[in-house]
Amino acid sequence: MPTKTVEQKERVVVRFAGDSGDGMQLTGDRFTNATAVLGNDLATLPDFPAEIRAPAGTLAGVSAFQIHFASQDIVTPGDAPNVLIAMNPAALQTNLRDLEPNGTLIVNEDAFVDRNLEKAGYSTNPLDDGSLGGYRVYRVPMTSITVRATEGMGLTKKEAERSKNMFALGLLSWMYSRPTDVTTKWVEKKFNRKPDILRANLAAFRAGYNFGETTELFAHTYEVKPAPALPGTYRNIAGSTALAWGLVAASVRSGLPIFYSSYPITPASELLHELSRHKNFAVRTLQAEDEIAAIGAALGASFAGQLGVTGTSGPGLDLKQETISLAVALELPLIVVDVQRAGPSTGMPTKTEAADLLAALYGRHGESPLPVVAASTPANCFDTALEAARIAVKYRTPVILLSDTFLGNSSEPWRLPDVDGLPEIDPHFATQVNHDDGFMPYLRDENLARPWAVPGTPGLRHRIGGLEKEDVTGNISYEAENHERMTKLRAAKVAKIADDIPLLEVDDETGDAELLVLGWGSTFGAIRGSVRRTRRSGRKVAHAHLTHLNPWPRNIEGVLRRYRRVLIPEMNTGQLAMLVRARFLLDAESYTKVQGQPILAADMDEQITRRLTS
Amino acid sequence: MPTKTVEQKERVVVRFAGDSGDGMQLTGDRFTNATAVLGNDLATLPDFPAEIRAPAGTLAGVSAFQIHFASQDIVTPGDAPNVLIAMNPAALQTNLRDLEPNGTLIVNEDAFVDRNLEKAGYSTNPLDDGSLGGYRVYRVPMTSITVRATEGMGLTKKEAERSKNMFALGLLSWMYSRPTDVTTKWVEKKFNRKPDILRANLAAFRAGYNFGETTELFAHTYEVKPAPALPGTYRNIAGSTALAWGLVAASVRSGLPIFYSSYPITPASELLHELSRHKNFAVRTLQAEDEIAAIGAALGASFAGQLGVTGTSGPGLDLKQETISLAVALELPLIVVDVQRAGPSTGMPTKTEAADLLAALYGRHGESPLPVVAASTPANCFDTALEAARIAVKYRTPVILLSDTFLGNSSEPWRLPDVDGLPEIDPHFATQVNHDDGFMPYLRDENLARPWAVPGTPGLRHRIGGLEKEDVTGNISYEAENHERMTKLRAAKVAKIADDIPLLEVDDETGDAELLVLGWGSTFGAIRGSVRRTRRSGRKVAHAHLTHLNPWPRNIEGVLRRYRRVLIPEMNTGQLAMLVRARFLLDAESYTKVQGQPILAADMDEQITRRLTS
Amino acid sequence: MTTVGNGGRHGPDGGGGPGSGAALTLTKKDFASDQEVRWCPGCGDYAILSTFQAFVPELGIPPEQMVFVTGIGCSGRFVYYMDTYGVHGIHGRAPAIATGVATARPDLSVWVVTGDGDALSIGGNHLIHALRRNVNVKILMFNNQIYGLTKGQYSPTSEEGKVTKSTPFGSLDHPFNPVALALGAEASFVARTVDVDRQHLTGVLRRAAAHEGVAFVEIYQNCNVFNDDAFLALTGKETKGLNQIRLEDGKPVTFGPDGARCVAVEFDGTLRIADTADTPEELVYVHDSGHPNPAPAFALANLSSGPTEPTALGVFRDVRRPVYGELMDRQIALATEKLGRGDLGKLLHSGDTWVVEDGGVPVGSFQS
Amino acid sequence: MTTVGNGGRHGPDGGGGPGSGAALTLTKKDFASDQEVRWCPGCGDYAILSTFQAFVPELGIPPEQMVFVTGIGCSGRFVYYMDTYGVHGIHGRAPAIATGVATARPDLSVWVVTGDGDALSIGGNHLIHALRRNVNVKILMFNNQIYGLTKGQYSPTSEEGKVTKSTPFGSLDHPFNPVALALGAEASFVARTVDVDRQHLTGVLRRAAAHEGVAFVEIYQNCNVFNDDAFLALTGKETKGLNQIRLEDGKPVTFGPDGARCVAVEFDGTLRIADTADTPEELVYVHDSGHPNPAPAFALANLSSGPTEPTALGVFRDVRRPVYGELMDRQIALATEKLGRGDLGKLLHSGDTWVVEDGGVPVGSFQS
Ligand SMILES: Cc1ncc(C[n+]2csc(CCOP(=O)(O)OP(=O)(O)O)c2C)c(N)n1
Ligand SMILES: Cc1ncc(C[n+]2csc(CCOP(=O)(O)OP(=O)(O)O)c2C)c(N)n1
Ligand code: SF4
Ligand code: SF4
Ligand SMILES: [Mg+2]
Ligand SMILES: [Mg+2]
Repeated sequence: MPTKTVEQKERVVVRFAGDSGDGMQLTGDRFTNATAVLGNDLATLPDFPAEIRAPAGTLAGVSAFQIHFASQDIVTPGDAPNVLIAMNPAALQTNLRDLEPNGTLIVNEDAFVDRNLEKAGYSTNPLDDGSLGGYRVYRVPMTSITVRATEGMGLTKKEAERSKNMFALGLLSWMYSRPTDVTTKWVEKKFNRKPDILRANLAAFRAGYNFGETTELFAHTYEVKPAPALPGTYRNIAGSTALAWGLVAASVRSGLPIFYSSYPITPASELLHELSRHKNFAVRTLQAEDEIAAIGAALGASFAGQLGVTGTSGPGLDLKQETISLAVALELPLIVVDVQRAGPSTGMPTKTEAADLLAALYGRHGESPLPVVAASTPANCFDTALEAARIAVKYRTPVILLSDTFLGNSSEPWRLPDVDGLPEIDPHFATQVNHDDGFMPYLRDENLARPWAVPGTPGLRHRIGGLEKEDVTGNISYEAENHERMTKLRAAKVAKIADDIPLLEVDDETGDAELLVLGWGSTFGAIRGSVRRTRRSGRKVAHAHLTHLNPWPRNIEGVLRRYRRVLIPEMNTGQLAMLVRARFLLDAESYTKVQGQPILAADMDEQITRRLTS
Repeated sequence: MPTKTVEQKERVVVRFAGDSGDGMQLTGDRFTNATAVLGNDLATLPDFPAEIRAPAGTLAGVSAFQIHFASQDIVTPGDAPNVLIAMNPAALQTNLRDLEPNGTLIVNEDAFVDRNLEKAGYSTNPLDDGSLGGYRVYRVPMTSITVRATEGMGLTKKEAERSKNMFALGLLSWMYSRPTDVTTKWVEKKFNRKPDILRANLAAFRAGYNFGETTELFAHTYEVKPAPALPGTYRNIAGSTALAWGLVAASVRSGLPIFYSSYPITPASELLHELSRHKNFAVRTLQAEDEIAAIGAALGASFAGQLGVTGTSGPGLDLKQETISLAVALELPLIVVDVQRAGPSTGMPTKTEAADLLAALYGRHGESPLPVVAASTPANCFDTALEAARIAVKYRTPVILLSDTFLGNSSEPWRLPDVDGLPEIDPHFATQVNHDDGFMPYLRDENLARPWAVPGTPGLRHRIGGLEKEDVTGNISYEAENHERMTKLRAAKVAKIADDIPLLEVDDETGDAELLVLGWGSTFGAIRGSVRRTRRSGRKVAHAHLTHLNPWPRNIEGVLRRYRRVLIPEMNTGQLAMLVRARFLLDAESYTKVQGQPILAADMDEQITRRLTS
Repeated sequence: MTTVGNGGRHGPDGGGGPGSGAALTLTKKDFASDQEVRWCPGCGDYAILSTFQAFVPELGIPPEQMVFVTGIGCSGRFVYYMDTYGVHGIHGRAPAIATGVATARPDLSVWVVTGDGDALSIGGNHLIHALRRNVNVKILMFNNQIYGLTKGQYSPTSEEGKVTKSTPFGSLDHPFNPVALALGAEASFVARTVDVDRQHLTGVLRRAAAHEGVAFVEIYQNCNVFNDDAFLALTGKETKGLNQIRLEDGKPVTFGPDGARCVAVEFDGTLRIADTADTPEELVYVHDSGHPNPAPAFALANLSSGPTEPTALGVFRDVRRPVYGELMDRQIALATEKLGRGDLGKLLHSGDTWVVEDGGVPVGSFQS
Repeated sequence: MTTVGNGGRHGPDGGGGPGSGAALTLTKKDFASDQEVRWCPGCGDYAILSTFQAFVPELGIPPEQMVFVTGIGCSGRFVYYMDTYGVHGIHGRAPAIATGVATARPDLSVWVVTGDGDALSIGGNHLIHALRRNVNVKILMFNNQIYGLTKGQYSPTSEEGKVTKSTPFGSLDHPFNPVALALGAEASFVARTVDVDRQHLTGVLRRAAAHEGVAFVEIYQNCNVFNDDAFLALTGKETKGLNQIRLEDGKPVTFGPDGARCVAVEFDGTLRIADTADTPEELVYVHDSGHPNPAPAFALANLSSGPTEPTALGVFRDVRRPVYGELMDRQIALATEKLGRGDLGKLLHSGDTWVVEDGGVPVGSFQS
């Protein structure tokens, strides 16, 4: 056995790509866990095919999973992978363009047969025609080794072949010195009812590991040191799970049952799926007949004293706007989650975008203001959901929470918070008559919030509706000054929330940055990563990120004016930039990318560098 | 008979107010026609009660009609009336506050009996308790004189009393020297099948006229000289009628049948009512099951080669947004009329507002740009509808046309255009394959518009939908760069319309104004009136008015920068102002009024004066 | 211009409410709000409101346990006149909002009041889904066969050829038969009654209130302003005896003077109006609202083509099906029993986790 | 990442089309677009598409006279595979869009393809209104009792207790019976068939195409990925003979081996499955899809509680009612006849006008 050298790496981006049937998501997941346990910081991003079940071997059927892990704090799933594992020609065809120059390409040689090559649109075999010259290519007959390794285990050939993803996992585990016990234990637990499959999977995994160790193909393994991390218990979490759990946490911390009413739509369906599993938290989930019914029922539940939540994506947001407007008039707590995707219309349902900001703020007839918050990282989805609930309940208002496809699908390690340390939310139900003349449903408190008196409370019976209401009494009123007063009160209530949110923080280590990058939403990782990187190469750049899109933190103007230039990168055509320009008459520049793809740290490098060298 | 003096007046504002059953709208209408024929310029505004049929004599049942007429070009229905005719105590109660100080108040004395006073919330009779000291009060027993005048005509007392509005009309006709023949002829025509009623109406009308002439109550009559006017045939027209006729005209000028599909909603229902009367223009009207179906059917009709139009008000606009977004993706002609009313939610359905601008521009998920136009005066609704159709057809795009309650209900004289001089609209249907590889539904012309190939055309079969489309071919595409390209193309197409619309005109007589008032929509009259008036008293003020809200005229920036200050008055909380500020980083000031009431010339006087004296 | 009143609060005298003691003695007054009733004089809505307020105390439900949800339309004003909890929603969405109220809080008595346009035009989808789900909501649909509030356009129940503001040349749409539609949508309770027949209306309301699950009640309601006398055949002194077909459980369905006419079973799968004298006794249809099969109720709904002809009134169908909100509560109870009451800490720590100790070094083992 | 293909244009060979000559000889190829068909391997949608394309030439309608409108869902892709005009609309709105197409252009042959979620969940309202209006659109609803495209949530036709991604503890909703719902919504043509029975499907399509006005066709469609074998009782070799109740006009409805079972008329107003031997001949229901009363069709729809039991297949109802688009055209023709073809100049000058002459002085007289 030749001895292999161990090379140290600071960061690595690996992408597993194969047919939908090849189990790439699972492979990625397992690699992630082994990486996490090693103490690397990491971020991941799956890339599902748009088709439900495309024919095997086709381009449409390619499924991929990317992981970025490092010995330092990282913030994105990575841009160009350093390593690409391609389980078949189609996977190579659709993913190769992203691989870094001279990157490592590991292919399942067995899959490069004529039929598959043809399906992938290759007229010649790329393994042979010299077209892969720019990469370090490793041809590994994964299928056949797997089949051999599992011989005599009583599996059909097809069943045996199915374990080839475990082979790939084993190989990569060896290559990056990942612990094997984590995976072994998981396989044992997962397949404990199917001993044949269990054995085959373990055998394939070991075969992959040993292949790396023994074959002369690979000269060295890599080590990525653990990243320094705060002490605590960690888990890896995807944005959609974190968001759902944040809602559950809001329920626990407020004592209000969650009433999640939604109509399935990619990529928001995940929230419905996740929440429907937590009935033992008294979470009520209702799959409504459409988006309008979904929000209607959520609003009804809020009136009845629960925490109404509805989730959707762009097309559904459009449909909900009329009822959101009713919620604005009723001044009841309500959370509307919009997991943004590429539009207009049906657009590209599986692709990311963040172009619903203006619709969230202004997409309703009349003057219909409400708070808007946006999550910035997968784990931050948890906090932002809690924050949305806090605002909704305290201020008796619908809140729109923006996420997006990229955030929902990608994941990162999350240091689990202490449950008792999470913010408490006091529903502060009205129980007493609040005025000499009886109960006044629109008599406001110091936050301009009105009382929330729920059915069943004696003495507080009242009727509310979408017609303009008289200040204090809530009676219907067509009176001119009252309408103006109410319009202003509704706006003032939302504006006042600015007193109750954290100031905008700036990441500006030296304090002498010339360019401020102002972000919101899922661009956080790309911006933060790039700002740190470019700063290291001498650029004077700072980063601030908005969680609260309405109202803004009180200090935003001061922050913005501190910098010579302000750059606002967005996955839309410049929506936040427009708002900033309008409010402060400040010549904020816009960097936009509307490709259904996240903004990458590399994109930001370019934007920052261009601005700070020119 | 005492001889009465004749006093000259430049302008008069008269308001007729009474119970819904008193026929005030008809009275106002007739007075308007007599005024028009006299050659005065005029503008009118009805004020309907919010209730369908409130109990007689109640405040909720008051119906009013205001007319402003003058010997000069006028532009609004007037602010404070000079003359108020109050047919009962409730009418007095609800309208008196608007009457100018020392204004003329003519009351139907007979109606001021205890029961009516009580219903109107008077504890004492205002005619007797001195509370009307600040006005010139004329007490006329209209009911009893009318009854006497129609005695012996075979009418019941109730029937006879019903003619008292004709008495009021007669009295006012005398007072303002209106011609009587117009009214007489109309009565004769209208009631030619009901001779009793005919005679009674004529008798009441004459009694009113003669009462003015003979009684000593009134010392003089007034004369308002004809206003200089361009030669031509005129009619009085309300905004809603003009808008409907503009659509009919678009049909005639394009050869495209109108397919108007709508769901009733105040104040847009008028369009459905009016258009449904013109079946002989091949106008198809469909009362759909809801707003979503309404726009869906309109879009279907557009696909089928007709001119799909849908009309609604705010709540309905919210509901239509998802389908508008589809229309943006399909790039088909479609007109969406939004007759704005006071929001949010159900708001005040019978009250005016103009707060849907941002929703029209940005109220859809994703990047979903479309042209927006807004009508500025009742007659201008005709032109704007034609313009909306021209843009929709030429650029294959949905267009949102904004009107509002105030515009829809008010009316003004309209010099009838020469039909042949109206713009021609060429639907320019595709009839030929446009590419070597077959028909390409997204191959654009020089305007970036795509071909409109309607079903039935051989050789051009194609499928389009809301998923992102490949440039040129229209095939479904999830390709990143294509999405960005298409996003930009859709925006560029709309932006390019700026080359094809008139430049922004400025009313700045001397060219040395310091303040520019930039308006849009129904504020036109109030701004124009006030600018002229305040200019006469020395203010250096100019006025420009936007018809095209997206894209803006090419010269707008130049116009705005020419003035030291820019004031943008809006019936919302500053929506256009925000857009102007964002685009030009120009410190445009906002004057906002959100009271469900139009901005008055008096409001503008104050705003202008304050800015040009301080 | 003026504060129209209505809505919001209830005055200090209504403030106390009757409490929720066991022995309630409620009266009409306990359910009437202080708001001035504002329908057109002569509107059928008055009769319904008055009958409802007179009836409701007998249910023994404290007013604060009741929630009314209405849509937009003249009927929508109903909510302001009941001194209960109430939401005046948006057009067509009352069944959706009420679904939320009733599913969140099965302890409440939830009522929807809606119009023919509100329920069947814009709100059609929510209605049929509330019906199939068997949400515990009582839906009273005031059918005046016209759009009242928007001043007189035709509605989905208007007869063909109707001349209205939006159809000056006559409407083209074939109307819905609301009872048939509800039955097609799997409703567990369907009834029809008329505004002016206080006793019949009360009887139907009583049955609806007693029904567990969703109840759909069509109430023919006269709009004297825009569609006067649409139901004269069923309410007119002379005509009602000829046209009202009263459904009573367990009884052969006969009607008309001396029961001269009847509903007969045909061998072609229909029910048909016939002369009683000509119909063999065993073929006279005997009503059974509790029949598990909705077919007889549907056949009754299709005896004639509208309320200008003999029309069945009463409870068409009243069967027991699991109630949506209760099912959901049960599912929560079961899940809680099985999985234990949700523990947030446990949830966060579920699945794969790892621990980093003080030095910032991971302990390197998963806890699952 | 990639251009998924589909959609847009049709290639140059499809370009010419067969023209609209009188003697068309169309073939399957004339209706197949050049787009790669992209359902999951094994999906029932393939069978329907293939049967449809094989059937459609016989209608003799030139492909450019046909318009397909679909919603969102796996079924929605159908539009891309037919080389006709087509709109892939948004979720649930196909009936509304198609209503516009068909009403604007009665000369076109308009087809809607939709799914159980698309048609009955979000699109429920448009569906029932298109049905009552009798718009000239053929609606094919692919019912797989699941949401396919969004990867496996339950649908409004899923059976109670269904475990799906959105209902891990089982669904609570009582499903619709689509045929019953359509009948309740006044549909003039209602049928049911299955994806894999090419002959039956063709027969039903033929009847639907021939029907003037709206046709609602429920097609049981197997989703082998998320809801495999939902219709096995009706399609399985051994079971289908036991469970398919074929409706044929003028024939007594019997089924099962040797027609041992039948549909019997009950005196309680229902139809019921019975043993033929025990049923008097005159009480065996004889099918008549043209019966003016929808009651028998509704009773047939309620013979059993779902496709796992004996289920009626075929045309339930097929009656003639005025067609919406034609009515509208007729109204336009009549108005034009009565009022004359619209003249814009005349319209503008209608009512009260006045003339101002050159001096700017009004002539002072009205022209009406
Ligand atoms: C989204 C929306 N569309 C339209 C309207 C206008 N609108 C209010 S009530 C109504 C119809 C009322 O008819 P119906 O439900 O029969 O009630 P009625 O007034 O006859 O009691 C309409 C169209 C609205 N308020 N909101
Ligand atoms: C407004 C909107 N809401 C939700 C969706 C997501 N969506 C697309 S298809 C679908 C359901 C598909 O089910 P079905 O109609 O049964 O079609 P199938 O895929 O089973 O053929 C849903 C919920 C959407 N595209 N648009
Ligand atoms: S319009 Fe008709 S339904 Fe409405 S309140 Fe008046 S009478 Fe009643
Ligand atoms: S998910 Fe189901 S319905 Fe959709 S294509 Fe696949 S098998 Fe067919
Ligand atoms: Mg009605
Ligand atoms: Mg389905």
